Amino acid sequence: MIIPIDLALLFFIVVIAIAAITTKDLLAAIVLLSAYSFLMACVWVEMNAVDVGFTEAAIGAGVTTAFMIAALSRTARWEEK
Amino acid sequence: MIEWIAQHIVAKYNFWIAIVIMLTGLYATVAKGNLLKKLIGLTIFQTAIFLFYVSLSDVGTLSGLGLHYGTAPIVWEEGIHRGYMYVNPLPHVLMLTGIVVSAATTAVGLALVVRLYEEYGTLEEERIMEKEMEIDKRGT
Amino acid sequence: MKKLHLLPTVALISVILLGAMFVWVVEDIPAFGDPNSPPNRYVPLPISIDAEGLAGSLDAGVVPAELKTKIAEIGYTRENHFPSLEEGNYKIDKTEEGWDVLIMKEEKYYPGPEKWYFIKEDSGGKLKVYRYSIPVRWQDKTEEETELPNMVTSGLADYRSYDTMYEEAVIFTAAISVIMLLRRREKL
Amino acid sequence: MSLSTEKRIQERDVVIQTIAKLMIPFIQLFGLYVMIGTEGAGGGFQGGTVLAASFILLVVAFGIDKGRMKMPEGWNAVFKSLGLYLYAGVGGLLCIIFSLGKAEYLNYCAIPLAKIIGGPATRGFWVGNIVEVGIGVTVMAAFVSIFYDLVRKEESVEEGGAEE
Amino acid sequence: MLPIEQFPVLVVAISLLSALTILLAGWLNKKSCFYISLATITFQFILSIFILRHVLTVGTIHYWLGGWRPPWGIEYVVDALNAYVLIIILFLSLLAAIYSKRSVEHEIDEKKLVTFYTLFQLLVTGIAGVVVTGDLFNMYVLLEVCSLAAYALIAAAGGRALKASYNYLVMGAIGVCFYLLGIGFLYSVTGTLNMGDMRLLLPALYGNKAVQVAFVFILIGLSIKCAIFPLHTWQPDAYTYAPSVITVIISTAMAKASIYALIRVIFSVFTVDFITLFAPIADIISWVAAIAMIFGSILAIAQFNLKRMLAYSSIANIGYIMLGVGLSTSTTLGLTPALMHILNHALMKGCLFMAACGFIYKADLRDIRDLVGLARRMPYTCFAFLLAALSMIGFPPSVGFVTKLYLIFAALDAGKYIFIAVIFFSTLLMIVYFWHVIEIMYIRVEEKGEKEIKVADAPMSMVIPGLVLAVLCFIVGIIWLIGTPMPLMDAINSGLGLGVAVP
Repeated sequence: MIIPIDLALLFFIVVIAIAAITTKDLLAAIVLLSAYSFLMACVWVEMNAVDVGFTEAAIGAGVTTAFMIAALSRTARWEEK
Repeated sequence: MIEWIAQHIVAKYNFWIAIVIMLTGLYATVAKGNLLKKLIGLTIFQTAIFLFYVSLSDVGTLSGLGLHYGTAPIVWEEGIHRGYMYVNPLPHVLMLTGIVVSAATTAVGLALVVRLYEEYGTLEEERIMEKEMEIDKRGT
Repeated sequence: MKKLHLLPTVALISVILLGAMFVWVVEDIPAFGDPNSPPNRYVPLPISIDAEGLAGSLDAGVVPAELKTKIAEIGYTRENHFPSLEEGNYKIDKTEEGWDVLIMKEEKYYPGPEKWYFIKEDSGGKLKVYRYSIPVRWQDKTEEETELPNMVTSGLADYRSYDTMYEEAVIFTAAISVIMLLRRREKL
Repeated sequence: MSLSTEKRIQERDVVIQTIAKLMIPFIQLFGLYVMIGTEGAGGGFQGGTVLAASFILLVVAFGIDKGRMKMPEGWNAVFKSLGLYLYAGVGGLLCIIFSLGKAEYLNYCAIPLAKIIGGPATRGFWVGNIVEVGIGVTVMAAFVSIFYDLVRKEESVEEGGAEE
Repeated sequence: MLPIEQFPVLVVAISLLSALTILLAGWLNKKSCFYISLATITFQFILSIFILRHVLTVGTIHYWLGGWRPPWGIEYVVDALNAYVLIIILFLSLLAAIYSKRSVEHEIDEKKLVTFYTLFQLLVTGIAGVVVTGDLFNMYVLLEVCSLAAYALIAAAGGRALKASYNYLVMGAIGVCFYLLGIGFLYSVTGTLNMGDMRLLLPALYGNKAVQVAFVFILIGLSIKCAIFPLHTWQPDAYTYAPSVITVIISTAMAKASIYALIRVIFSVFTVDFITLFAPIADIISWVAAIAMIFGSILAIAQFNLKRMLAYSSIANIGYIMLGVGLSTSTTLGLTPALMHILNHALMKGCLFMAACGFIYKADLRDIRDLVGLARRMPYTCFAFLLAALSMIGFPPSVGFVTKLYLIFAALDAGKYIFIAVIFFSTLLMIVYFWHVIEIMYIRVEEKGEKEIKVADAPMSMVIPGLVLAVLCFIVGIIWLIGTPMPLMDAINSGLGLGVAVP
């Protein structure tokens, strides 16, 4: 693994995770979650966990996001408060 | 002190970052009032645990710098001759299972969220509790 | 209502407690990336005896009786369904760092020696005994036993295939749950 | 909201529909490659998810009705069960019954093929093809079914009002 | 005839295959779902009897799945504890399956029947799987199978059940995540996932902080699953609003499976030495259990909804089991009281919930105050309720009495007399709330005239399981008192390294 890349990715992951839970716009939160999952997949590929990275990119960043947006299309987009 | 930092903070930075993400996710899961937000927090929490597991499996971080290089656990004769080491495949296997389980939990949670929205017309926990109280009052 | 205002406080308290727990535990977590840590290669057994005179017998291919009893004391015996060090059951390979003890496998369809224990002389003149961790076995044998190059595939679908089966059951359950919760048609 | 109504679908961009038409066969081919190819990374989960993603793209581009035309839900139920049957039923019971109770559950060495082409090859063949395809089919069908159910809303209108 | 070693895996695998079959068969004919499910669970129950007999006569069953030996692959270990809990769980599931026929027709939309039975069978699969496995990660996966099925089944009732199910989902997911994290810590220091192997490796690492933290995490995670006192918040709602048969199976079989998991991890992986020498866990567990016993009973008194009252009573009873676990390290009785109460509570609470759901089925009576004079209208259901309630209070020679007796013995033996007072006080509270219900049902007279009262009991398929359980409450109580199953208890205790029981 290459440490500078690893650190940069992990830093972005933390930032995106915090952004995803603080934003009031749920659509934005879901897209940020997708980005979070994708960066996580990058970290794992870079840690030589190729299969896990692949699965996370497909399931975490892909399908789960699709599920969440589908569910959001039937509910409310904005968080109160 | 510097030695402690080098041993336990620098060499284990994955663990620290996993903790930070995990606690963020846990906080969101417990404290947020929005039902969908809770699920987002839950996903973050689960992913952080997977990060912890995958970090365990890796070979060739700071402690082995210059001595060992990890390679993906796919048989690769040439790489082994060049001094690469396979990383540990067991946590990968476990986490593949974990990722799919987490996606399944999220899916069931989303289905419940959709049903709750159809039932109560809101995703805020407070509103739902208010409406439940109203129903209770009307009932008695 | 009051309960809901409490929730962020409860969350903060639990987060702080958990954080403190994690900070406390960090000293004993093996360093990440250590190729010799218990999950990755060697599981240390609580055995250490004086190496004097024993190295010779290990070189000759015999595990000393003292070591055998120590290993049996831990519980690695035939009764516990772990291979024991009986005569003719094992053989010893000398490597640069120590001695590999190979034991005949008990799997019905693949008899043959596999790495089990690793004995090493440390700087204090003591013999330390290790057990090889799971991935070592997978890495060594996956080609021979399953002819699959990808260890994750062989681990997922063969060594731990039972997990995978129930994990499919989990996803099946999720799909059926969503059908039950959201689908309103007569047909499936 | 938007995914299910007919009107919106016609208003959608031609570019998206054309690109989706172009991409979907390749995505599916890639999914099958990931599922069955044993050389590199990948396996049943990833392949199944990629296949499911192709159907999700179909729904996103053309709407739920077209998606249901291409992948009916009845098939989904059969596929879901079939994948697990392949894994748990055939794989397991073949092992136990053909060895008359001597072999363990999921011990692929015991299936009759092993006597002809040898144990490791059987394991490799069984794990690499049949088990992975079983996993992939289940995962694909389950994800597609979950997505369809989460997207669809028109059902209650069709049947004349929601139940309850 | 298959060798008996194959049975533990068949118990789980056939259940899974049957769930798939139900889905496909239900497509053709909806009526067949129930019969396939019933046949499968009966078959599983028969297998579990053989397993128990084999374990007691021959010895522990070790089964290597896929033919891979323990640390490399997954192992099933069935000893006396597994077999005992397995038989309880499958017996209760069988009765719940019989009970489900009419109650599901009444409560669940006909369109959802097929998926309901599929999920029901998956729930049984998960529960049985948790009990037979010998691998920590496998237990996680199977816990997820049964939890996911349970979330959906609770939500099947619609309305308020949706919120209850959502809360359960969030709490349950957090609990399972903690469990996973605990396994991660254990794996990081021992490098194995097999329970037997870990038990051998852990003694050298008891001082290791990672092991201690792992213990705490696993304890918290599984406590959420079993609804032990401070982490019980999901439980009353879930039990109250779930469909009847699901309340029955979750409150008996699934709760017992979670408690089994907890006992297995505490005593089989970490062993008695760890919880006595390196952490005062046993005392903490006993005190938490004592608080749960009082707290659950007090809240149960405050309830007007019968199912909710029983749900809080469940919290108190889980407290009884945990008190048995907490005291087990310091008495010669060992785990006997806790193990007894696992069976006893399953019998009593199964019967009580069946009766309570019978009232809802027949007359839509949820409120305790509406039950006036019900004993004349629904005599059999009320009789079952009466027997189980008497048993819960501790009327000799019922099972509740036996539990309390043995807990008092254990507390005396351990020298912790305060818990005797707690048991008495909790019993007193139990008498208050159960007597309240019985008094309304049996003694208070309905205001309507005598003429209007007609005997209209719930259908046979719903009354008989309840009556069977109610009668068993007393028969099993006598069997406990005679001491017939003591060899089984001794086998379990010695298997877990606890004191040998005295009669």
